[in-house]
Amino acid sequence: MSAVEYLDLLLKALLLAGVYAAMAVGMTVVYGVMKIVNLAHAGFLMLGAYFAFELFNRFHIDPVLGAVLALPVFFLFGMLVHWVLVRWLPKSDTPTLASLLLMFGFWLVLQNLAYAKWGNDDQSIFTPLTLSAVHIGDTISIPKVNLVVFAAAVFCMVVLQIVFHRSWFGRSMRALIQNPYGAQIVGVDDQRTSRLTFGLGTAFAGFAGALLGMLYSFSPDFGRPFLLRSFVIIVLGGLESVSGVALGAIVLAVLETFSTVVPFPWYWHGWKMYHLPPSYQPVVPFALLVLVLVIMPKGLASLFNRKWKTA
Amino acid sequence: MEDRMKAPRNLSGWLRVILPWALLASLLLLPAVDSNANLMRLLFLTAVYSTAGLGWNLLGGMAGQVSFGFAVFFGMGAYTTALLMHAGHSPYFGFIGGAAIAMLASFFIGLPTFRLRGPYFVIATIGVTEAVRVIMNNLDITGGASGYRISEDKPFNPLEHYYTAIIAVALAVLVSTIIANNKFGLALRAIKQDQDAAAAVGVNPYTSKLWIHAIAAGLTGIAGGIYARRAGFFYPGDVFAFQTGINILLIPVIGGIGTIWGPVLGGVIFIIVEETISAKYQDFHLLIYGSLLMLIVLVEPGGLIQSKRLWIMLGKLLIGLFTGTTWKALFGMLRGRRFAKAQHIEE
Amino acid sequence: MKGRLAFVGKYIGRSTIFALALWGMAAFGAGSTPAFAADDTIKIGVVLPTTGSESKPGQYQKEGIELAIKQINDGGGIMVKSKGKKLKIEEVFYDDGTDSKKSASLTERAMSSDGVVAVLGGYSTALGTAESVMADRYKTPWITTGAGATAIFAKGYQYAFGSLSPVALIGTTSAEFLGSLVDQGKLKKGLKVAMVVENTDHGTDYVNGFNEWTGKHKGYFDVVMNEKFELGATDFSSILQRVKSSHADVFLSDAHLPDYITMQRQYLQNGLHHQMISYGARGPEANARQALGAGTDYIFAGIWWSNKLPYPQAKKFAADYKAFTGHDVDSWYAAPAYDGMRIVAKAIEAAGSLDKDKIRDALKKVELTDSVLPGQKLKFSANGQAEYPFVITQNKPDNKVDIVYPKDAATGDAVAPIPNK
Amino acid sequence: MKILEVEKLSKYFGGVAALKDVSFDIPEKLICGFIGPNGAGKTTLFSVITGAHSPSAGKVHLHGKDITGMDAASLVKKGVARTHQVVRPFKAMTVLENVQLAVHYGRHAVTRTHIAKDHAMETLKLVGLDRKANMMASAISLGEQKRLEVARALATAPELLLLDEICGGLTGSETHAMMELLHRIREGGTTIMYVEHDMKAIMAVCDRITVLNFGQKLAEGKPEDIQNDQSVIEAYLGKSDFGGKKRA
Repeated sequence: MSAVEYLDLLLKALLLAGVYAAMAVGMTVVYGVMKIVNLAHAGFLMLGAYFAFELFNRFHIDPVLGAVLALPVFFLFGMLVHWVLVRWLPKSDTPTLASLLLMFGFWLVLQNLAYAKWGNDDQSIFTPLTLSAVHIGDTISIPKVNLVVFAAAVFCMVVLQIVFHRSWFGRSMRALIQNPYGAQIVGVDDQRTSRLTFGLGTAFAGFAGALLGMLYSFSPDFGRPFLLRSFVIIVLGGLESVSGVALGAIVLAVLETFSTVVPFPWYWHGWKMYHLPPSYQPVVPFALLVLVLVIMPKGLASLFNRKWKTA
Repeated sequence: MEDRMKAPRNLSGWLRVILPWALLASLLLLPAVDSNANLMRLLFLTAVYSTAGLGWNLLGGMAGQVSFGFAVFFGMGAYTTALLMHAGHSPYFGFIGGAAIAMLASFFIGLPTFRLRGPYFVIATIGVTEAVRVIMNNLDITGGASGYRISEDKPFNPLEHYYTAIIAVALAVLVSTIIANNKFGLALRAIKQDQDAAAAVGVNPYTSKLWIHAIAAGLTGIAGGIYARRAGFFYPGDVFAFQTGINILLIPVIGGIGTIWGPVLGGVIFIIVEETISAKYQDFHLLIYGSLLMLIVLVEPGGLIQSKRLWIMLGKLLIGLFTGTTWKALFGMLRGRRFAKAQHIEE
Repeated sequence: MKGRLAFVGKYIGRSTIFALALWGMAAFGAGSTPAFAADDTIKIGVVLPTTGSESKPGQYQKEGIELAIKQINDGGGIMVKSKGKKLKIEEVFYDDGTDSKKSASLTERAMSSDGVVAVLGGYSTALGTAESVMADRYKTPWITTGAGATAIFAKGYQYAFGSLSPVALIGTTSAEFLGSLVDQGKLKKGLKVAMVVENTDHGTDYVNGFNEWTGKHKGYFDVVMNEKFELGATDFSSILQRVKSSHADVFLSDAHLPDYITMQRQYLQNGLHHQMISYGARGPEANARQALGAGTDYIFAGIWWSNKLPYPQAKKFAADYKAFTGHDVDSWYAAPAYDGMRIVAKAIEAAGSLDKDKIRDALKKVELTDSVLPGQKLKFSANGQAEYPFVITQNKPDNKVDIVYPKDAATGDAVAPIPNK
Repeated sequence: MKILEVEKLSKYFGGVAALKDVSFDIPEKLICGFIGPNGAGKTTLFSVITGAHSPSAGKVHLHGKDITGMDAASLVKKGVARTHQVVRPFKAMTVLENVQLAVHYGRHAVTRTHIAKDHAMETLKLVGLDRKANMMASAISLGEQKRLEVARALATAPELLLLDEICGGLTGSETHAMMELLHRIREGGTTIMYVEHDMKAIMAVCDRITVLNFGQKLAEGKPEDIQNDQSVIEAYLGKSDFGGKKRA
């Protein structure tokens, strides 16, 4: 393949990374503050996609706008979920059996409700934008949707950063992430902060879900492949770091995209260059995960001497 | 907690220990009374799932390490058994081989993750299921996504499968009991509560987890092998499916995490639910399991086997059995044409 | 009462519950076996997914079978010599929820405990294969109406039959079709072909079928790329990039519906264009057209049946189906199921008894002469699988679909090469 | 005869030095006290020796063998056990089981359950918890939990026992009982390193006292010498009245 084609792929990978980041960031903040591995995250992604889908079909609201609308709606939804379920969980500094099973159970319920509401055929959001692309030369063609989605994702990440650093809520969240006990001593209401955090996490899941819904066709069990990717990304990012997530997203996206096109030498009746068969592509995220766990458990962040707590 | 057996002091104590075993043993005699194919099938499935569930329970219940990845061991057991039988070995050798491979696999997951604190293990278990399924889908020697078929020359004998499964459960229960009642079990419970404190009295959490994970994997592998041999055909999208891992996890959670007989009860309930409720309301089986999970976590963390309500109810039922009055009622209830009808379509 | 409860509490440990439950289960297991049916009906088991990911096709096939049963029963039923009278058919339906464990388990239950003389069903190769094991195990005829993979019938089963033409034929027919276009001069000889298929039996058979034809007819095609992909993958940009750089003239894929939609979407987004495109048996589905609009125009597909077939019996079937279910028969799924049931009925009549072996022998011989399927004849070949030609359809603008091959069934001309907008 | 030697031990958290070049050695069968104002590095010293933290620099030798940065579990096998400042009993186990576990996995690695149970009972007698043996560890009082903590450490049959503030939050009589216990332990031939805020207690029980301040060794010697040591008095007067700390 020619250099230009590689460039084309690289661009696509970076655009993909944008969505990946938006998708994983919600999970990071929830884990950071509450030490809960939110398996229901996948369910929220799926609901986000359907949310945009419904808005688009019923009221012809552009899915991008739909995604933005998803933020407040899912924020409230998340707080509700926290109030009804999550707050009863025992506190712990590592993920507990109870929290895992609870969130997982909730994911199952979400899936089933979606199934009851929308059936299991694959829906997708078809806008004029969907099929058009920006062409540079005759090899490079960037789908417009991906551009829009990327822009939206980056925008929201920036907003999140501002929330983190400028707002009282952001400060207390960071406090809780860095030192739960200390934070409570200086008077951070951790129940309240947890509730808000869970809301925030859910909001971002819904938002990302809506964006993903513009890129892929979706059904009630839409979330799982993305859940796994989110895991890989947050582990890459060191679990509690937003900037780490951005980094992790890029690494994953690039690796996924190039894994099947870059030939590598392999011994099979003599040394030859081989491609990774595309059918093995879904293994890449997991392989990456294991690699990171073995080499640098603290995530990419550990490459830098100062640990990237949410900052 | 029932996960340790106090030396029985009185009649009641002895009953608690002996009765379950006696009834389990009596299942071996059941076919003599009634060997109806459907019943054999259901009890076989119950036994297989309970075995896997008991395996999960050793890790999840005793050592407190949640794994969503037991499908991997189930599948490994299935494939290893199949391949060994294909190579002309006895199925029973196959089961052992399956257990061995499953144990080996468990180390690959455990070694990198158990050393770390935090969610790494559970994340890895979810990842590994997906990864292994995809790899098996593409592996030619095992027929890839097209699956693998076991063909035995001798005619199919449901009873043999049935007995194998029942014995497997007995084995699993035995293993659980032994572990729960020696120092290892004690150490696992300590790790579950406070890893550092456990280390401070000389328990090595890392190796302990590795070993219990391996034992659990082994039992699940055996279950997989037994299942595969009877099914005759299986493929990665089935034995390695995420859902399979979930089912294995549901069983002890429903029955009673960390208890010895809980997973067995869980297996029974699970199969009954599968066969009746979720067969009748397929569209809601995720909902059923999801809410069951949440309910148990929030209301009955001990699982049904430790739920006072349930067992007072059954106590009442027992009186009936003793006085013999409710046999009819009971069977009237269970011999429900309801269940049979569920499958028919009314014209 | 209180006292007695205490007594129970004192003597029976919690752990005993499990045992009770086990026995409860025993009772339930025994209970769930319906009392053996009075033999004034013929019991036919039907195992299909009406929930889960394959629920749609499963539903259509169920309807097809039930339509056939209704028509037979309205005609008084099947004449069974041994009973000396006409018997009605009673369907015993099982939903396997698209779970192969259940498919097998329920098929087993039907054959072992519920006294059926034959079992129909098994949509999608995976579920079908799981069920096929039971046929010989319980010496009960089993007719799959939805599993077309050759592998099932390569095992020398004596009781397994299939009313679906082998998947490999899709590949062959597609090749034939393209070949005919070459002969007409619409396409040039020596077409470079890129194939990207799902990594299942279905995909493999498709490729084999295609290669078989190209092997026999040299010079028509030159396969420049042959890759497999994992079903349910989300991002095809890299594999499509390689299709692009392979500079193929024809793009052939074989995929399930979601993958078809995702891949075709990214295909268009990446500005790819080929002289012909196909996604194997996929193409005309309504979901896809609604998801991609004009994006699916001119895609051709090899399918088992189409409501466009000009045969009178096919038209009648379409009409009856609409009357029976209230919706159009807009996909191929129902037809093979419908004929599958009819040929079983015919076999029972020929066997003149409800003996499973006799029915099996009859199935091997019997032939359905008024079949609604392409070729208008349904017959099981030696290995138990039916063989009849496929129809090639092509999507046309404004949600139109035409049969473009074979000629005798064609309703429109093939557009080739695909115009580049 | 020295049991433990510590050479130039240092521990930095970020830039801050919690321990700076601390060196000392522990003679066998003595009770050695470690005192010093808050943040003097006492607890850090313990956690570095018992492998909870790895030192930034320096070495720790047990019987002349290097044990620097060895993990807690293996240290127990070598005969070094510790208690935690904040008690951490296994709440879902009985008092007996708590101790029994320690016997199983302690230096002698007893396997047979009933033998372990007997050892555990003896230990419980020693600390005076034998009557509560079959109660859940969550059900006993703080004082008893502190003694359970000691019993658990003791049950691993250590040669060197590190006790961290075992008197914190105890009543006078409980403290007294604890001191009795320490003496009995030493008579059993176990060497004790003992960190405590409670001056009275430590002065009463220790054979030797080491004073830490700002992560450095300030003074070392018999209790009475320490009491009269100028630098020590200054170090304390800076913070609070000598000895009165925590008692008022």
